[in-house]
Amino acid sequence: STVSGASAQLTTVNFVYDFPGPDMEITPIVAAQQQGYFASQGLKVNIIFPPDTSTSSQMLTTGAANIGFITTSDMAVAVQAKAPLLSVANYSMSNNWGLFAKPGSKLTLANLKGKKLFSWGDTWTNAMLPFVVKKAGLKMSDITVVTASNDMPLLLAGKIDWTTSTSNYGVPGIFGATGKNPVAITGAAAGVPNVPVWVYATTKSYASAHASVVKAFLKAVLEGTKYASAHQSAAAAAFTKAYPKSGYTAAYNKLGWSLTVPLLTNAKGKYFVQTDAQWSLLNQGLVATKQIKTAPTPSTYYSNAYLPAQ
Amino acid sequence: MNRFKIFRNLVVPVISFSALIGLWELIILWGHVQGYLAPTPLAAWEAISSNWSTLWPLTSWTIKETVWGFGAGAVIGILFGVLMSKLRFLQRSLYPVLVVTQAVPIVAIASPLVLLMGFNLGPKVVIVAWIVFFPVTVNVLDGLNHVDHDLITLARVLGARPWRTFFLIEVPATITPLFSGLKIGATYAVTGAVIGEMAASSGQSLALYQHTQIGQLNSAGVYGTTILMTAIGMSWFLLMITLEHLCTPWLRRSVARRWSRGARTLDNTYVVKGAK
Amino acid sequence: MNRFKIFRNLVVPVISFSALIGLWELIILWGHVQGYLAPTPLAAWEAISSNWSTLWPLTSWTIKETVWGFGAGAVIGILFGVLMSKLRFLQRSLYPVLVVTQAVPIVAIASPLVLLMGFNLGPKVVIVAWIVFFPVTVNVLDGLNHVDHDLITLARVLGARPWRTFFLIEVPATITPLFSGLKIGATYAVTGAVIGEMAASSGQSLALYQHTQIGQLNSAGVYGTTILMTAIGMSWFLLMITLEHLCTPWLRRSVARRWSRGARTLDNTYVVKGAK
Amino acid sequence: MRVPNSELLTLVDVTKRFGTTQALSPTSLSIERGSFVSIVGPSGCGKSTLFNILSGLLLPDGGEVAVGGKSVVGSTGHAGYMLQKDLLVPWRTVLGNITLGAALTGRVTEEDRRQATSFATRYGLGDFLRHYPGSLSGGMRQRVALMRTLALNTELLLLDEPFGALDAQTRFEMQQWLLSVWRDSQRTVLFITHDVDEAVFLSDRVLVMSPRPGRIVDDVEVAITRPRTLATLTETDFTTIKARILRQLHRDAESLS
Amino acid sequence: MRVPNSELLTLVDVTKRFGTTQALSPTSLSIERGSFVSIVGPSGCGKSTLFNILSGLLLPDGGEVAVGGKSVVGSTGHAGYMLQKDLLVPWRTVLGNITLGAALTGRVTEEDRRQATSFATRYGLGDFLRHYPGSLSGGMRQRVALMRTLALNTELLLLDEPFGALDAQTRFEMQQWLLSVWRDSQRTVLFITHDVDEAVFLSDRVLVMSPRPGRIVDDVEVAITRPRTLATLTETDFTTIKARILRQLHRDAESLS
Ligand SMILES: Nc1ncnc2c1ncn2[C@@H]1O[C@H](COP(=O)(O)OP(=O)(O)OP(=O)(O)O)[C@@H](O)[C@H]1O
Ligand SMILES: Nc1ncnc2c1ncn2[C@@H]1O[C@H](COP(=O)(O)OP(=O)(O)OP(=O)(O)O)[C@@H](O)[C@H]1O
Ligand SMILES: [Mg+2]
Ligand SMILES: [Mg+2]
Repeated sequence: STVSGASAQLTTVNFVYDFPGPDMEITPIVAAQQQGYFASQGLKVNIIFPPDTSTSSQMLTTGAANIGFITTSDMAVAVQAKAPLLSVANYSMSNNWGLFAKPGSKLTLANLKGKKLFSWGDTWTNAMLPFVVKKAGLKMSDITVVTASNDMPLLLAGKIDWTTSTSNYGVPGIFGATGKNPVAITGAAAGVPNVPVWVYATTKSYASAHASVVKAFLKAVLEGTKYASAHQSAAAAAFTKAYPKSGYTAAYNKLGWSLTVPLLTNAKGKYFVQTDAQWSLLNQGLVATKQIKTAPTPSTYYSNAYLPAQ
Repeated sequence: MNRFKIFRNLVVPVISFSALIGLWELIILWGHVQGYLAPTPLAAWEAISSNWSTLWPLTSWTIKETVWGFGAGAVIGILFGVLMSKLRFLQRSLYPVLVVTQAVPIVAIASPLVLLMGFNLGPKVVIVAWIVFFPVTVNVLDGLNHVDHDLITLARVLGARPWRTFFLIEVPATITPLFSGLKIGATYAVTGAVIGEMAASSGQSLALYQHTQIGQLNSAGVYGTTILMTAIGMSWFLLMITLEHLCTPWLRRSVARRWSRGARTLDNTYVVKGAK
Repeated sequence: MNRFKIFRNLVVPVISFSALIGLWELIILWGHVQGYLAPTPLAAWEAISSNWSTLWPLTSWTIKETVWGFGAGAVIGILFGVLMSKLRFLQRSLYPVLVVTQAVPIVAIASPLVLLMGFNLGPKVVIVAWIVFFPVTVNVLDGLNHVDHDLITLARVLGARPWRTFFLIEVPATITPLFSGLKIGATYAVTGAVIGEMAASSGQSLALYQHTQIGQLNSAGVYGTTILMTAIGMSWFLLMITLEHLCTPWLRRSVARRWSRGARTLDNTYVVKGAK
Repeated sequence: MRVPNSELLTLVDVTKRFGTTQALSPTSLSIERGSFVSIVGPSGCGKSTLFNILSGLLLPDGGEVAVGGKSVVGSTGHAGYMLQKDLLVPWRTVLGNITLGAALTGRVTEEDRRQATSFATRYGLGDFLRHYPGSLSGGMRQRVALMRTLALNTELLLLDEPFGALDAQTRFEMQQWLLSVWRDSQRTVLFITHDVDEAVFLSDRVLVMSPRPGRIVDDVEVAITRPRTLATLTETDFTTIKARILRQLHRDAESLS
Repeated sequence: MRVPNSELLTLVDVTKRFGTTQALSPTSLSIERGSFVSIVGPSGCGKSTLFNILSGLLLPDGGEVAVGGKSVVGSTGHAGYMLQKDLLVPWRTVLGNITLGAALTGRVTEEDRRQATSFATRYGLGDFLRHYPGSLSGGMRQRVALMRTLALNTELLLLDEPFGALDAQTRFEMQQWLLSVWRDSQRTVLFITHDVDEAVFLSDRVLVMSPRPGRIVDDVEVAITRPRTLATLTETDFTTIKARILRQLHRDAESLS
């Protein structure tokens, strides 16, 4: 079917993001849309935003959305709650999560004791914080965890010592506010397992009933991702243009996206590919923090069967 | 005298607000407060005016939410009030339930609502209505229950038809408490809309805009947005005051206007000459 | 008769709540609603009872927030009400400002408050007080402004000392509106505390617990927490009703109790025999 | 004194009880067309209850009520009933209040408004047609309330202590006015009052009721020529009648020092 | 009639205006110790204004007020003043209401309570000391209000239409009661009323005031022996005095039909 003549025949896919508003991690989807990759796969993709950072998985199960972008820990928790979710592709391939402090601060893991750490109160941060504390040789009771609706003002006002974030958000955020790079401890340095942070997920029933749609979607997203990686400035500008009221500056979007690109491929330069290891590492973290009771076999979480050839 | 009162009632609030804004400016200046912590009034104003093209669609969206939510809340509130005053068993069984609905932290049920109703107008309207209906119900119920019973007897004596007593006696007697309820509801309507927007905005909303401004350390934007939200609420409040004035001429005038109820039915032949 | 009334006033609400819970159970059962979307009432109850050791400290923390916030709100509300009724210019200049404070979406100022006051009791107390004080002020002011002027004249005729009129005449005359204000404030106090907790909490709080439960798709926990929050609000409400009953014996009794005001000063010599 | 032409109202053995309270003992009575009859009696003796039955607001427990020969038990509309409080509706103008009866039963016609205007003009309220009641004095309000009752165009008027709330001077003026209205409009008036002077001054006949359970214990003809003036109040004819009524009213209190 | 021993209250040229309203023309007056004096006059003629000045609530624009020879202009506490409404405080018991004056000025002493109890017992409210006013009848409330005024132990009592709200029967009983209180307590009473019968029945002397600007236009001695009974109301002596007062009151209305 041709793109022009048959818009009526496009299959509609509702894609739910993991955050209540748009930000630069959605750049590949925007790129796929603008470059017509979805349309040429016969898809019409609606991007929707959830009420809060924890509801995307519920929206998938209710059918409010068909395919979603969620953190791997949300994925695991949902499966534990008997929500029939299936992860169909990794978004990023490594763990860039960690601690961020004001530029120029003398904070390290060595003087972590007694410090105030910011958390969004989400499953991911809950799972990761104990690893950091353990690496510092402390117990959770040695630090104060603060949860609030926003971290940056608190950090800059000195109300908290560390905030938690991923490098592609934490660095441009603090750079934008201060003009300097933050003090950061991420990934292995922070003691956290190398678990990818985000995945594309759908429900098992949708995946089996609409296997071709899922495949077509991932194919278009792959093209979008590759395009946005190759044309970083243009892609970031396209995002800014698509969501002018997002509240983020063009500079933030550009820097954030450029920091995201290196995370998208594995050591072999491949996109999307999931492994058993990443899910069992995650299981360990979640069981240790009592966020899930039992650790399912990794294969219950994911399938690489829908991945496009690359 | 009357002129003086109007003047006083308008000017005094203006003066107190100016004083408040002046105080705010001084605190920022003297306290050497950093721009990312709190803006000056001028900065907050500029954050509104210079982003007006962005803010206006968001604002109008919020207004739309309050229009529907306030409307629904008012209608439901009046309905509940009327039904409960007419059916005693409903009053006894429903009233405690309604009190409990208000004790439920609305922020806590926003998410379930979104799951149920999606991201568009739905959940915001429900939340606004949830907040607005209660004071309206309580006031209408109280009002109807306290209509001078002798007036009802009078209507019976005059041989009133069913419903006539309600519309000609009970409704006008309840206008003042009704508007008290509506004014309270109006004050809180925007709070409801903002809670709804925080819970669910499909991409764009004042609340989300503010959220990102907080993230961006743009305190001027944050305060500016708050001012905008407050302004919407105050507009509703002022609208209710105006409507109340228009609906209750007998409380302020001694002679009916030509076009008002009662005078309207007055044939020209009978228009009196000497009426002051 | 009186027995019957008490019975009715207690039993009817119990029946309507049972009906509500029954309806809830049926909807979940017949609608085949998945447990991670919405729980049955029983599941919500179990989510409270089986986690009570976790929930109790959080609940008591929230209660503490409302104690301080409600207390501060009530005191400030009464103070504003009294001052504004005594000083007319304050009434005229402050009243519009107070109305505006209520039109400010409280959710929007929670973040600045946290920035200012930190993560502990401070901002929650301020938010609760912010919500509570307004209905108290409005009702106290209205009450004081409507104290039968003849009673004040009477006090003057009887040669009252300064302040005596206030405490012996004006205060008792304002008790009913005061409690109306307190009851409204009580209903909304927990909403304020939860908004405060959502905006920032260090360590643990009911709102944060609920947030985590949402993240874990534990709908029973989410609803259970909401029920707990509502229960705190309702307890405040019921406490106010009880206090009001105790403070206004003359509205329900025809003869004073031995220990109550007036009767207390009655020397045994004069205790009457025939009093019914 | 005018000559009555015929009977307008007939009561036969009308009774009423509220729970255990016998409000009205069996009462029989007939009222001539065009007469002015007052009823006096201690508080709670059943005067208002009687009016409520006459107007159809209350069903009697037993007995018969007929107006113009037709039974009217439990039906309304055959009598204009004015309660003690003036009960003007504050949101309707004077005109609107006078035509309230029409508004409550159907449409306010051109004819209704014409009649209301002519009433108001005749009785000194022509300049106040478009005024709200809030700006009227007590006497003016009572006049509007009475015009509203007149506007129902019923032959029988029941007035329950209409002047109880007025001060002595205004009350005297209103009494004069009521008499002139009665003369003009040829209605039959039943009038409840606590003031014996007022009852005797206004009436052709005064009915005295006993304390609860109420019944009529005396029926006093007032054979004093009209028009009556202030001087009437202290004439011997007048004081004789007043003394008789007072004695009936205060039977139990007779022995007071 | 009792023989007055001496002057208690003296007014010389007392005047009062509110803005452009002359409420009280220059008024001079003296009242004998132990006498019962009524004041009648049309509404708005300044009766309450006069009382307000006597009690010290209002400052006169000019003139002198003396009680027992001492000037009391603008000071309170020398007169017990009872307003038309009974104004019982609903949250205090009967005992608490009678002792309200003491509570407002200082501590309620044992003696205050003893006196209040003896008042209440003497005047038939002994069983109601611990009752709240809400459960009392209109007559009982008026009695409590009067006891509160008596409990101030002032020689001069100012009563402003105390029985205006009561029905005829209760009113008559209260009049009897007031006379007995007055006899027992040897106070001097100034009594405002709209009811000429009441004024004449109760008083040694009736002062008649003219319409605004109010002044005293007649001062009528009531030389009728006490105790007076119901029959007094229709005796010739009584009606003669009443006629004189009515004529003064209704001067303008004299020509009415
Ligand atoms: N709806 C009612 N229910 C119960 N009792 C009633 C009702 N209406 C009147 N009563 C009682 O019936 C008796 C007669 O009342 P009614 O109002 O007819 O007296 P009244 O002569 O008009 O007294 P008043 O002069 O005070 O107006 C009273 O004892 C009253 O309490
Ligand atoms: N505080 C006041 N301010 C202005 N005018 C007043 C005030 N008090 C009384 N007046 C006016 O003074 C006049 C006399 O009033 P006053 O109350 O003394 O009359 P009154 O004889 O007691 O009348 P009534 O019999 O109706 O009680 C009236 O015209 C009244 O309107
Ligand atoms: Mg009656
Ligand atoms: Mg007066």
